[in-house]
Amino acid sequence: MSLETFRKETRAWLEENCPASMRKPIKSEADICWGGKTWTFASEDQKVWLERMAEKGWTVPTWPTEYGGGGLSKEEAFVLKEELKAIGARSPLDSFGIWMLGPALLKYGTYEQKLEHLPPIARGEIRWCQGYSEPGAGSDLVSLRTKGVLDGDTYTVNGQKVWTSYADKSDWIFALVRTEADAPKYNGISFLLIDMDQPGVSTKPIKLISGKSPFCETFFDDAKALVKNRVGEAGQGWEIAKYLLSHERAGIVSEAAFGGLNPVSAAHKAGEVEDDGRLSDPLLRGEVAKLTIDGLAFDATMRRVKEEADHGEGVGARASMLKYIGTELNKKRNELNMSALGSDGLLWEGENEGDGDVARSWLRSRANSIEGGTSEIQLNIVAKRVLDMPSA
Amino acid sequence: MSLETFRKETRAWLEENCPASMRKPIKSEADICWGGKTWTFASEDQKVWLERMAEKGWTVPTWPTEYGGGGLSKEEAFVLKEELKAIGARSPLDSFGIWMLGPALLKYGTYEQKLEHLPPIARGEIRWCQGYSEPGAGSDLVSLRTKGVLDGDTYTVNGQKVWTSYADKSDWIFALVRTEADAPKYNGISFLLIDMDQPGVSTKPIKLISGKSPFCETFFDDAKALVKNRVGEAGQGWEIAKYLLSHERAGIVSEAAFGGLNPVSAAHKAGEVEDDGRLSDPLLRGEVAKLTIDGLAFDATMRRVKEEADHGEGVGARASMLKYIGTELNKKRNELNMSALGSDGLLWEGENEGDGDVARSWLRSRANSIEGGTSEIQLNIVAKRVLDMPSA
Amino acid sequence: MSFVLNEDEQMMRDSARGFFGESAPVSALRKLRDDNDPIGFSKDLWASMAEMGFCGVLVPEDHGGVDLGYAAAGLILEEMGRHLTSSPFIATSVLAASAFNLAGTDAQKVEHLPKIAAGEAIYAFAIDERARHNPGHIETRATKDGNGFRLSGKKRFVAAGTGADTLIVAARTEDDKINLFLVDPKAAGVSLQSRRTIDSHMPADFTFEDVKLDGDALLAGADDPEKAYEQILNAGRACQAAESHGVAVQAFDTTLEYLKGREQFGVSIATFQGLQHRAAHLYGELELSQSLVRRALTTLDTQPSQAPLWCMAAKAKATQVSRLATSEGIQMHGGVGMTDEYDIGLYYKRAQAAGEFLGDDHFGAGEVARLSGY
Amino acid sequence: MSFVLNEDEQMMRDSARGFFGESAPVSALRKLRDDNDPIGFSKDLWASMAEMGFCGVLVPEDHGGVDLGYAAAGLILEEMGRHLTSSPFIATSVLAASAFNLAGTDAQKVEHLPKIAAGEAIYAFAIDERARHNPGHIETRATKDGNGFRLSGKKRFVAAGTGADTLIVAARTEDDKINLFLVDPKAAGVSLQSRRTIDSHMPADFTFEDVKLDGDALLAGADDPEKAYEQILNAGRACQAAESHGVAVQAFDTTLEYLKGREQFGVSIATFQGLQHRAAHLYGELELSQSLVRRALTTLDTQPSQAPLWCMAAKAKATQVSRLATSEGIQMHGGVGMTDEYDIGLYYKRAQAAGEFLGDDHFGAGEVARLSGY
Repeated sequence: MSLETFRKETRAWLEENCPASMRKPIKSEADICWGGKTWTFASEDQKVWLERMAEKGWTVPTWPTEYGGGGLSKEEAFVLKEELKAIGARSPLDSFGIWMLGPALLKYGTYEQKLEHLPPIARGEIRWCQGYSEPGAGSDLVSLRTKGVLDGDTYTVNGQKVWTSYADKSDWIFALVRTEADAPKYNGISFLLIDMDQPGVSTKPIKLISGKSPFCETFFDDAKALVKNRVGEAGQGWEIAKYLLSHERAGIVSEAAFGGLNPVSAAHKAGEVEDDGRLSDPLLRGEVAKLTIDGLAFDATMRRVKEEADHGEGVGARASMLKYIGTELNKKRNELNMSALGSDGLLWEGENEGDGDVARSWLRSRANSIEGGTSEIQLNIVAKRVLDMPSA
Repeated sequence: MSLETFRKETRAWLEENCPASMRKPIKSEADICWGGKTWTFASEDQKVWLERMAEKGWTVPTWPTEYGGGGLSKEEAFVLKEELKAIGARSPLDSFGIWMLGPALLKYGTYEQKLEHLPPIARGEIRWCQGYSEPGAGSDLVSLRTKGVLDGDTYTVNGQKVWTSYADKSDWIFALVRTEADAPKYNGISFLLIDMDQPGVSTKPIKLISGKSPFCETFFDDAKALVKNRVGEAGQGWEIAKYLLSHERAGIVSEAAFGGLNPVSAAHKAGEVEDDGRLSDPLLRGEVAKLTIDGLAFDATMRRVKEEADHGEGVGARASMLKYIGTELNKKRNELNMSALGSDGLLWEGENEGDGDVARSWLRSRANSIEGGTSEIQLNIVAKRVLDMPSA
Repeated sequence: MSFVLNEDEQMMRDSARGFFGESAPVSALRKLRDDNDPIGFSKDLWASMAEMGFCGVLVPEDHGGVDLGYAAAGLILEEMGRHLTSSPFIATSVLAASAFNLAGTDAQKVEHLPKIAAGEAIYAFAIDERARHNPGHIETRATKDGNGFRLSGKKRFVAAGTGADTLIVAARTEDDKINLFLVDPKAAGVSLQSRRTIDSHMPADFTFEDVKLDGDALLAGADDPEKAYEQILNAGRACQAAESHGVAVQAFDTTLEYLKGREQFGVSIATFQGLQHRAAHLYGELELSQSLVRRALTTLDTQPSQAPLWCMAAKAKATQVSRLATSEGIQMHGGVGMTDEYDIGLYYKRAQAAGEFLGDDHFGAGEVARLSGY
Repeated sequence: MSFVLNEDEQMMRDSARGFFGESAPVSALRKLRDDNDPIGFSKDLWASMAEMGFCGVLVPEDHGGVDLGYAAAGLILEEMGRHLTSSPFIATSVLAASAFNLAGTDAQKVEHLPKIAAGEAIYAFAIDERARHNPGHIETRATKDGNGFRLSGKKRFVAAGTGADTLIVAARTEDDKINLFLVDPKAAGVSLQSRRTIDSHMPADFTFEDVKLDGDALLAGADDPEKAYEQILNAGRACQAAESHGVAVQAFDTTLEYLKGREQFGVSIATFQGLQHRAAHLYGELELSQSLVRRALTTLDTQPSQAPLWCMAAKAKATQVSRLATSEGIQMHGGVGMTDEYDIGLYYKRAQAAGEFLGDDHFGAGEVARLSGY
C-alpha cells in the first residue's frame, strides 16, 4: 500500500473511531490513560479509544503484529503520528511498558518472553514500572545492592528500590538485581521481571519538594521471580539497562523542551508589561531574550542531530549533550517564570484551580538535571566519549 | 615619640623634601622609579626624592635601620603612608627587592645575607627579579627542572626560567633551583641569589597578546652562584617560595581591584548614554550594575578580611579566594569596558596617545587569573584548605 | 563602622544562635506547614522572642527596647535564616519599628514601640500593589474626611498580613505624596485574603473600601514622609538580605557536609574537582554576600545617608547568592535533594520567597544603576 | 532547508577548507600584521579566492557567479574563521553582493556583480556612525541636487574601508528614508582615516563633505529600500556569525589538543574534572551556535521573511560563544596562552572584533526580544 493510500485510510479510520472528547487537549494527570489491572477509566470514551487503537495494534504501531503491534513501517508510523496530531487526538495509552520494557524485550527477550509480555502491554492490561535506582546509589547504578538468589527455577529477591514511578499503581516491575555475587561489579547484575502482586513486594510513595509525586520506594522482602522472567543472560543486566537509559534520556529532554508557561506570558499574567508589549523590567527582558535565543538554538540542534542521525552519523554520546542542555534550559525557563510572576509565583495553595502550579513546575524542573543521569554525569560522558578526554 | 608628634614631624619633613613634580599622579611607566645599577632617572626630582627617602630609610619604613630601613612601628608606617597619600606623593622606589626578596630575607636570611643585600635594595642600587616559573611548569612549580650542582662553595646552574618580570633590566635574580637531585620533589629545591652580570646568564623579552611586556625568559648556562647566597637550607626553597607567593597574590589582587577605566565612563566616552545619564543599552546597563554590586562586595570583603586579620583570625587560604574573585572581577570589568566602547575599543594603534590602551588593558587583564597561581589553583586551594574537602 | 562584631553584637548573635536552634529549628517550620497553621507562625515563639529582647532590637530603651541597631537585627535575622524560622520579625520589629522611629509622632512612639518590644502586637507593613515589588507604584488613596481620612485601595502579599493586629499602609494623600497610615485590619471596609506561599508563610492580600481612619492614623512625625518611606524600605531590604544570607550559609554548610559523607563509584564525591570548584566558587559568593550585608547594616546605623546604595546592593547580592546556594545545594544532593524528607528543598523555597520580598536581584541591580547615576 | 550539507555545499566546504588552510593560514595574518600592511588584507589572496569561485558565491550565474546562496557563503566564512583569514569577503561578497541583488537596478547589477564575482573590485558597506552598532541611527544625508545628490556625513569603522574601490553608503534621503549610495572613496569631499584594530584588520572612518553624486549612484532597484537595507544587514549578521563560529570551533579544537598534550603535577591536565566539565559545556555551546548559524543561513536562502529572528539569534549566540571559547582557551592554555607566540590570543582578538561588527550579543538579544514582541 502506498504511503498516500495509507494516509487516506488512516485519516478516515481516525475520523470515524476517535471519540470527540479524546480530541481535546489533556488538562490534567487524570486525562492520561496508563492502563493496568486496577485501571479505572476516566470516561467511557477513554476506554473505547484504547480498545479501538489496541485492536489495530496502534498503541505500539511499529511492533510486530504477533506481539500486539501494528506492524507499521517507520514511515507509516510517522504518517499515523501526523494524522493523530492533525485531529488533536490524545495518546490512547501511556506506559513504561511501551517506552522502556518493550524496546528491551524486543531486543533482548526470548520469543516466549515477547509472546507473554508484549501483547498485554500493547493492550494496556498490565502496567509496568522501573526498578533501577537504590537509596545511596544515585547515578552510580553499578553499586546497587538488591540481591537475587537463584534456587531451582526461582530467584528470591531482597532489597530496596527508589524513584520507581507509579510503583504503587503498577502490576509488574522490571528491576536490576545483583544475582552473581562473585562476578565483577558490572557483570553481576541481571534484569528481572517481577510480579508485584505477591506478599514480598510493597511500595511507599515519596513526597517531593514539589508535593505529591508519582515516585515510590519499592521493597523486596523474599520476593519471588521465575528464572524464565530474567531478560537476557544472568549478568547482562547492566548492558540492557544502559540501552534503556538512552531511551529514558531522550524522554526527559522532550519533556523538558516543550510546553509549559514561558516568562513572557508569565509577565503578561502578572501585568508586568508596558503598553507597547515590552517587559517592564529591562534586565528581566534581557534574560528572557537569552533564553529565547538558547531555546531556538536548542530546537534547531535537536532537529539537526535528528537529521544527522537519519543520515547515519548516529546520536551516540551526543544524547548526553542534549540532555544536559535541554534540562538546564528548562530549569532556567522555570526560574524566569518565577521572576516574571513576582509574588504571584510564590503562591502554593489558593482558592483557584491551578494555584501553585507554576511553583510546582519550577520545583519539579530541578529534578530534570538529576534524573536519568545528573548534569555532572552527562558532562563526564561528553568529555570522555565525545571529546575523548582521558580518565584520571 | 607619640604618634601625633610623629605625624607632625613627618608632615613637615615631607612638605620640605618631596619635590613638587613628585606630587603629581603617575602618568606612564616612565614615571615609576625602579632603581638598579643601570637606572636612568627620569628627572632630577626623581633622583632627589629617592635619595632623600632612602636616607631616612623610608623606602622600606618598617625594615630595621641596620638594613637600611626606617625602623618604624606598624602604626608609624601607617601614618607615613597616610601623609604621603595626603600630598599625593609618588612612591620613591618600586622594587621586587622590597616586595618579595626583602620579606624572604628578613624571615629566612642570615645576618650576613641581610647586611649584604637589604641596604642596596632599600637605596635602589640593586634591582632584583624573580625566577620561579619554567616553560611547561606553569602553576606546578614543583616540577621545575633548572638544576644547580654544588662544587665547593659554588653552585653551577643550568636551565631556563620564564615570566621573569624585567629580567632584562635587573641586576640580580632570586631563583628556585633544583639542587638536591635525590630528594623527593618538594624537598629538592633551593632558593638561590644569582648575580646576572655574568656570561652564564642571558635574557629574552616575551611578547604578549597585549604587545610588549616586562616579562622575559631567562637562561642559565653554567651560571655561578656562591653557596653563601643560598637563602635558607638546601632544599628549603619550596617553603620560602610559598611564603613569597602569598605576598605576590596580594599584589595582583590590589592591582586588579583598583584603578583603570570603568564601563560607565567608557560608555560616556563612546557617547552611548541617554540624556538622563542612563546607559543606552539596557542589557549592558544590567551587566554593569552587577559589576558594581560585585565591586562593592569585593571592596567590602577586602576590608573585612583585613579587619578580621587584625583581630587575629588571619587571612590564610582565604587569600586564594580574594585572588580568584578580584582577578575574575577585573577581567569582567575590562570586558564590559570593551562592550561599552563598541568599535572604539577595537582600536590597536592610532594617531592619538593612548590609542589602544583600553584593548591592551583588556588583553592584559586575562593574565590576572593565570599569574600567581591560576583561578583553578585558587579554587583547589579554597576547596581543600578552607572547605576541607578531601583530595582524590 | 566595623566588620568585626563588638561585644554586644557577639552576645546577641550567640544568644540568637542558641535560641533559634532550640526553639525554632526547621522542624518547627515543618510542623506549621503540616498543621496548615492559620497564620503561618507561632505566637508562643513570638512571645519568647520578645523575652529574649529580639523584638525590641530597634526600639529605643526608653520605649522598652534594647536599641542595638540594624547590625544586631541582622545578626538575629541571619540565625532565623539558618533555621528557616517563620515569624513577623521583619514586618514588625524591622519595618514597623523603623516606621515609628522615623515617621511616628511622639504619641505614636509611646503607644506602639513598647508593644513591639514586648511582643504584644503584630504589625504588618503594606506596600506592594502589583506582583513585583514597586514601591513607587502606589494607587491606594487616603483622602481627607473631616479630621480623619478615607482609605481605598488594594495591597498584595503583605508579609505577616495574616495574624497582624495593625497594618501600616502606604497610601497617597491629596498632595500625591506617599504617607503611612495605621489601619485596623478588623475595621469596616477592610477585607483580608490569606495566601499560603511556597515557604509556608501566610502573607495576605488586603482590600480597603472607603475605610474610615482617625486623624492620628497618619504617621505624622517625619519632615519628609517619602524620604522616611524610602529609609524604612531600605532598612527592610538590608535586614531581609541578612535573613537570605543566613538561608544561603546554612544551605551551603548542609550541602558541604552531605558531599563529604556521600560516596559514589566507591569514592567520596567531595573529591570530584568539578564539585570542588563549584563549592569553592560558592564559598566566594557567600563571602561577598556576607560583606555587603554587614556593610549595609552598619551603614544604616552609622551613616544612614549613604545607606541606600549599600542596601540595594546587599539585597540584590543576597538574593542572587541564596538562590544559587540553594539550587546548587539541591543539585549536589542529587535525588534526595528533591525529596521533602531532606531540608535543602525548604531552603530553596525560602530563598525564592525571601528574594522576591522588597525587590529581587533584577530590581536591586536597576536601583544600584540608578543610584550610581547610570 | 536542511541541516545536513548537500553535495554542492560539501564540495564548497571541502574546497574552502583546503584553500584557506594552504593559502591563508594564521601565519598569513601574522605576516600582514608584522608588515604593517597598509590595507590589512592580501589582494593576491583575493584574486585566488575569486578563481576558486568564492567571491561570487552570492552572485547569480548570469552575472558570472556560482549562486550557491548564503548557506554556502557561511561554509566559506566558517573556514575563514578557523584560519583567521583577513579579506573583504563579508564587505564585498556578502554585504555588497546582497545590496546589488536586493536593491540594485538591472544596470547596476550588470555593472557591479560581475566585478564582485571576478574579484576585480573591493566594495565596502558603510553603516555605523556611532561606536556601537545602531543601523537606525543614520544622520548622513543625501540631498537632491539636479539629477544627482549631495552627500554629507560621517561613517565609522567601515570594514574593508581601507583598500575599497567603491563604498556603499547608507544615507537618509529627503523623505527621511534610509537609502544606499555608491560612492567613490577618491571623489572630492571624501576623506578617509584608516584604523588598525586589535585583529590586525584595517577598517576606516570616512567623512563626506558635500560629495557630489550622479543620479545612478542611488541603488534604486528595491520596492522598499529600508526593508532591503534590513535584509542586507541580516544577511551580513548571519554570515558574520558563521565566521565567528569558525573562530570558536578552531579555538576550541586547539585548546582541547593543548589540554591533552599538557602535563601538570605528573598527569595530563585533560584528566582534571574541573576542566572536563568546562570543555563539555563549551562543546554544548558550540553545538548550539552551529545550529543557529546554519539555521539562519538556510532560512535566508529559503524563507527570507522568517530570517530576521534567526539571524539576530545566530549573531548573538555566535558572538557570545566565540568570546567564551577563546577566553576559556586562553585560561586553559595558562601562561603560554598570553604570549604572542601561541595563536589562541589572535583568536580571542578576532572573536571580540567580529562580535562587535553588525551588533554584539547585547544588541542581538534586544532585537530578538523586539522581534518576539516583548
